[in-house]
Amino acid sequence: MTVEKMPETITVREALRDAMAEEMRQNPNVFLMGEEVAEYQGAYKVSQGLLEEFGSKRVIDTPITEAGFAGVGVGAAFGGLSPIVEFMTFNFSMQAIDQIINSAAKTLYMSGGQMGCPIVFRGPNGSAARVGAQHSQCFASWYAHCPGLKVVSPYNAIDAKGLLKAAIRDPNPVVFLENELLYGQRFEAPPSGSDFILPIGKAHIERPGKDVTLVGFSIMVGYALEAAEELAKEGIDVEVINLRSLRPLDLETIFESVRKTNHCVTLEEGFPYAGIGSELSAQIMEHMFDFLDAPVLRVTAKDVPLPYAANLERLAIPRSPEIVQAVKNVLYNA
Amino acid sequence: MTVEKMPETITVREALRDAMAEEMRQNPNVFLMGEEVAEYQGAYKVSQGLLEEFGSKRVIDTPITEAGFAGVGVGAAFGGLSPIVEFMTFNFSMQAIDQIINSAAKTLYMSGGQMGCPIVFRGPNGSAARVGAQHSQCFASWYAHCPGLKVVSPYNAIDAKGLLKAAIRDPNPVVFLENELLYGQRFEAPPSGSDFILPIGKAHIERPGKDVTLVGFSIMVGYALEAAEELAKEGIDVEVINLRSLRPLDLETIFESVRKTNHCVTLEEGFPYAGIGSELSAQIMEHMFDFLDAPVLRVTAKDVPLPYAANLERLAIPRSPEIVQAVKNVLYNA
Amino acid sequence: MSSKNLKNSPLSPSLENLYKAYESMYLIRRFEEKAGQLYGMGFIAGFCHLYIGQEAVVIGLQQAVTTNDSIITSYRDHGHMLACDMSPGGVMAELTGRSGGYSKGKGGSMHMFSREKKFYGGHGIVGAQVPIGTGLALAHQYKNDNGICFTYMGDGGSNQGQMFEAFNMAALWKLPVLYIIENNLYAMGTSLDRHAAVTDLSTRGSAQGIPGKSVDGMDYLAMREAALEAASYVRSGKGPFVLEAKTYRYRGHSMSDPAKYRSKEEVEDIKSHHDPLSILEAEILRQGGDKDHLESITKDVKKKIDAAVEFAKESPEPSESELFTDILV
Amino acid sequence: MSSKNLKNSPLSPSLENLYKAYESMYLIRRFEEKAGQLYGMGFIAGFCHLYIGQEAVVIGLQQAVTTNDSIITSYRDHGHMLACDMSPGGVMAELTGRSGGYSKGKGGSMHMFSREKKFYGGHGIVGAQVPIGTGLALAHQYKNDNGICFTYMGDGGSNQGQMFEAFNMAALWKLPVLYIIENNLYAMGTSLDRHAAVTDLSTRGSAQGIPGKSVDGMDYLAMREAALEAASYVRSGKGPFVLEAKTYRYRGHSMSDPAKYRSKEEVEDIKSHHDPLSILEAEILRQGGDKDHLESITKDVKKKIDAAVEFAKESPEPSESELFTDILV
Ligand SMILES: Cc1ncc(C[n+]2csc(CCOP(=O)(O)OP(=O)(O)O)c2C)c(N)n1
Ligand SMILES: Cc1ncc(C[n+]2csc(CCOP(=O)(O)OP(=O)(O)O)c2C)c(N)n1
Ligand SMILES: [Mg+2]
Ligand SMILES: [Mg+2]
Repeated sequence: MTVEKMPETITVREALRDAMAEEMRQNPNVFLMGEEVAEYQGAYKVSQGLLEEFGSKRVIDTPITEAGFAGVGVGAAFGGLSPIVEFMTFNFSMQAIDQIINSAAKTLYMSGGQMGCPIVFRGPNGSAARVGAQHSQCFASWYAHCPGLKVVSPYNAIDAKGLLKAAIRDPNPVVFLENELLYGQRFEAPPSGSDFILPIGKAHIERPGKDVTLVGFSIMVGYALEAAEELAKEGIDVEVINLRSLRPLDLETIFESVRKTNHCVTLEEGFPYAGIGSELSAQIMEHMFDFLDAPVLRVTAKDVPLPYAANLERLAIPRSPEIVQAVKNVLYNA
Repeated sequence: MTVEKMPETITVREALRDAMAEEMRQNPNVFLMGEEVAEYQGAYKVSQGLLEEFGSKRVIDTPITEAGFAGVGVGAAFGGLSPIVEFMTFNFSMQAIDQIINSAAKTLYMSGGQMGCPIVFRGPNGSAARVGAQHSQCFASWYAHCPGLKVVSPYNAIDAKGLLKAAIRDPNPVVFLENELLYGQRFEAPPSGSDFILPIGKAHIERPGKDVTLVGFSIMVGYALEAAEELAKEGIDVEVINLRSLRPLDLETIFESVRKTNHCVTLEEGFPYAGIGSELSAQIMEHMFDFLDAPVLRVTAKDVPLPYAANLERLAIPRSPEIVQAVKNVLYNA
Repeated sequence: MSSKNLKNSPLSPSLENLYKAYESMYLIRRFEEKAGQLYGMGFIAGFCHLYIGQEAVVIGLQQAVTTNDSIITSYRDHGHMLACDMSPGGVMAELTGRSGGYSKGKGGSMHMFSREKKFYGGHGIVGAQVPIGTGLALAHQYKNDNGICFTYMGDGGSNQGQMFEAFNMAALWKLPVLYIIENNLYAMGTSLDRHAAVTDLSTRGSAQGIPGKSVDGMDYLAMREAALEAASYVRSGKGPFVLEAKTYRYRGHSMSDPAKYRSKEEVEDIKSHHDPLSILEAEILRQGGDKDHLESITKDVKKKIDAAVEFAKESPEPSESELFTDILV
Repeated sequence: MSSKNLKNSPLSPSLENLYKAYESMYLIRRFEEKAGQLYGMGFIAGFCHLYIGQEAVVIGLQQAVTTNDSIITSYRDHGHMLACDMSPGGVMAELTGRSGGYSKGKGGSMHMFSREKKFYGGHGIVGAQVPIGTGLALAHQYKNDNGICFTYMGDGGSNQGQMFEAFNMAALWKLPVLYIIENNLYAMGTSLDRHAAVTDLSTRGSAQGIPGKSVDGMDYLAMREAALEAASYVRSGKGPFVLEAKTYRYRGHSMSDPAKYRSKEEVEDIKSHHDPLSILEAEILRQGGDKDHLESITKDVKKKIDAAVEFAKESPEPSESELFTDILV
């Protein structure tokens, strides 16, 4: 009997916390603000321990005033600090979206390059479990639509830590879209040491394969990997690309994959119309037309506000069986 | 010498005003609210004469509080009225977007069908002239992304009147995206009489053609027609589709056109990433793959916040020469 | 804020009224306890915000509601729905996500409505219901139907900018809206003094010239009196009014909150000395009410709630076709 | 609000100071007149909001600004930039959309910035600069640099919800921010009493416990005194303060507004009896100042502005490659 060394694991929640803690240790101008981030340790406990370590000057509980505190964050960033602004969920960022787009994203351009805005807006995005239509929207495509932002969405603990650290160091406004259901999931731990970061703008091939390309981000990467396992049993070799960044989009990695597989399915939890999948499909079509053996297919949430009822919610949000089916459709056009 | 009867013309501004006036005459529950809509007659004079005819109960000047008055509109709609809420421009709707999406669009679903919200949010969208990045965004794809809304964008006076009347009568929340540069343009007058409406969800073929399909909305339809004229000189026969509605999207009309032309270019003034063009391209690709002789091309604004400088602004926003070039590219793959 | 001086005033309610109020408050209490249990058993999921401890607020206010009035509140809404006479079974079935629920199971705890009872939700976004309620008031004024809108919010919600924007329009246009701030001292885990620079929430409308008053929200009689006064002010055409009801929630913010930010003592003190049901019971007995009658009320209520639970468990899930209905009218 | 009793107070400024203030105010006046002309000639396009009539406000406040302070305002920003000592040529070249402008021509009238002068814009969205200014104040406090942030807004902007949200945080956290409401009586075409339920804007922070004061914004001396007092309050660590400057804009809201919503008489009355330059000139003469010296000041200013105009016309358009720069750092 050989003793196997199990890889160390941590949760996404811990990875995010560690990323913030490390960056706060390195840069005194980094601070965290948002609802319940301090004394409560985060509504979803992502900021566990930060108040204790960094004190109330750097871990700040805000009133429930998203427009206000997002704008305060933008001002602090203009003033030379590096704020991390947590939205309890990104649904509430709609109240603040004018500050994110008009103030944070556009000001560098409007100032001819003078007014950089080094800020991270982070929090859970998309659907959680049974929280209904107002608390479940995916804002990936809205934010990715807008120049002046970087938009990042991690899947596992390595992503979470490496990308959040990169986002905090980035001199630009970064929208960082997490997923509540992933917070508690364990993954292989990121390399230790505070030097580990992942580059924003690079996708990651989670699983190489030759028959079909699955491109997704956040929790859909997990479902894609599940689907790939399932499809492997039937002899279908799936390549799974974890986008990691939505803006800028790593088209080269996607194109290279499609050049090889000639089939592609995009994955997201957001609404279909003008989603990330629409952009991917349009790009792949425009640039890989001759490499495609079948049209790109999009797996998305259904085009409905998210219902509360358990059975309807299951139907509304795509999971691995739907991905398996889409892969079969794209391969056999069935 | 024969006396030709010139068709009567009106401006888009007048068409919009007439639409509101007629609907307000017919339905006492229709009212207009927004900044400067009453005494000033509209920041862009769209509500000219309405205060005089309908009085201050039905034509209401609001403070500059978009979140507040959009929410007031939603409440009034829940309470049985049919508000028309004017945003001075749709850029300012970002302050109110939570009310538009979370309250107006989702509540019918969340109430199991009880709480219809018959409201129209209207105003100029996209770029005007030299007003810079914060005042020039196109929100077509953001709104079209979201189920529970209808999204409409007229081009000429017939559209403006027929669609706005339809929007006001519609029992659903309608986002009605106008264009400031079109307000003063003259077009053939709509049929007189208050019965004229255009169905939401139907596109219109502005110019039939057999070589290539141009699909756009709002001001881009005009540039498309210009480009079509230009291309006709070179023997290229262009079909121009005026989308009119962005949600629901009239895919059938588009598909039918592509089946015939086998080439398609999409047009919009918005940012490229996850734009309306992305959705069109993805849809056409998915459903018309075998009919396409070349990938769909997208003509969009450049992926930059809109610059103020005259020369840069010209480069940022697509006009007919860029469309002409795109058509040539799609036809010859050059 | 004692209601002592009211006890013998012409405004003072009949014993009958007190019994009825007790029944309504107990109905909410019992309903919420059961909802908590069903949540624990997995019948209810997602967010679920219980109203236990705050019953006197909505039942006190309900005394001032007349036929055409409308009611709107946040996600902590079960109490308000029951106060509006919505059926406990329909509410509970919504919590369990069943087709018999007020939203056919598609809304859940935070999103329920009844046009019939003029209850306009149930809104999940903090603050959003305030402009909406103001718009309902605009509709009352526009239709001249004598209705006023009761617009509820929490202490945390009363920092929201859209509230001040709505206040300004309500004051400018003299809209018939009564704003009720249910100040339960916490916004999730953040105590009042940590989220609001001014903690006397009756002054929330001062920059818009809206008068306000604070009242003991644990005392039904005080609530009722303040409600009648405030509503009659609003109904008289003078414009909006802000009523701060000082209250307390016994449970965590939602079912997933262990509420460690408050001491056991703080909670126990309220429960023993300020419980709205106990206060009302004592008042009833003081006025010569009958303990047995109260007991029979609680028995009846329990039965009603049991029936509601039964209904909520038995009601079928919505049919799958419901996924694609109600997106547009 | 008369500054009479100040005239001989220790706070009272030197004649030198008055000359300097006159120069600064005249610089703004002349700059704006020229900007108006260039607009008419087609050199400037889009939105262009002139500051004529309000000069005493920003120049009075500037007397209280010290090295580390930051300034932020709305789109009616030319006056503030000149007050911050930004170069008239750089500002004018931005108006003409040229590469020599503060934003290389990419921002335009509403979007100009100077990190060097700690001028943080120039913001086109009504109200947006208020939380941003509050965040600048947070940065001052965080860095403990003794700076305070001067955050300007209009009367119309002072209804914005995000302002109240920012007020609450500023008051809770005692941020060093001085809020200045430039009440010029109109928000575009809507007069103060039609857009604000309470027209005494010094009370805007009352629901957040922020003290306030109103001051005659046409009177440099009064403005200066109020500014010094308010800034020293804020600088002392007591938290935010609201200063309402009652003022007037002579021109339309922007170049495209004929301003028909006000009577000629109203405008003429202000121009003849409350013009900030005339008031200051009279004061200078009263204090024994020299008319010739004032004339030489105006001559110098005219030259400066002519040079600025020259620069703004001559400066080349941005190079086409600029289209794709400055999107990200
Ligand atoms: C705009 C917005 N931000 C944040 C949340 C998350 N959230 C829900 S309830 C709540 C606390 C509200 O407290 P309060 O207004 O005092 O009402 P209470 O829960 O005490 O009844 C928060 C932060 C939300 N739903 N909406
Ligand atoms: C959120 C938003 N809504 C509307 C506008 C259009 N707008 C620009 S300035 C203005 C009036 C502002 O008036 P006030 O705050 O009094 O400032 P003033 O122009 O008098 O300096 C309006 C409505 C805007 N820029 N932003
Ligand atoms: Mg509370
Ligand atoms: Mg003004």
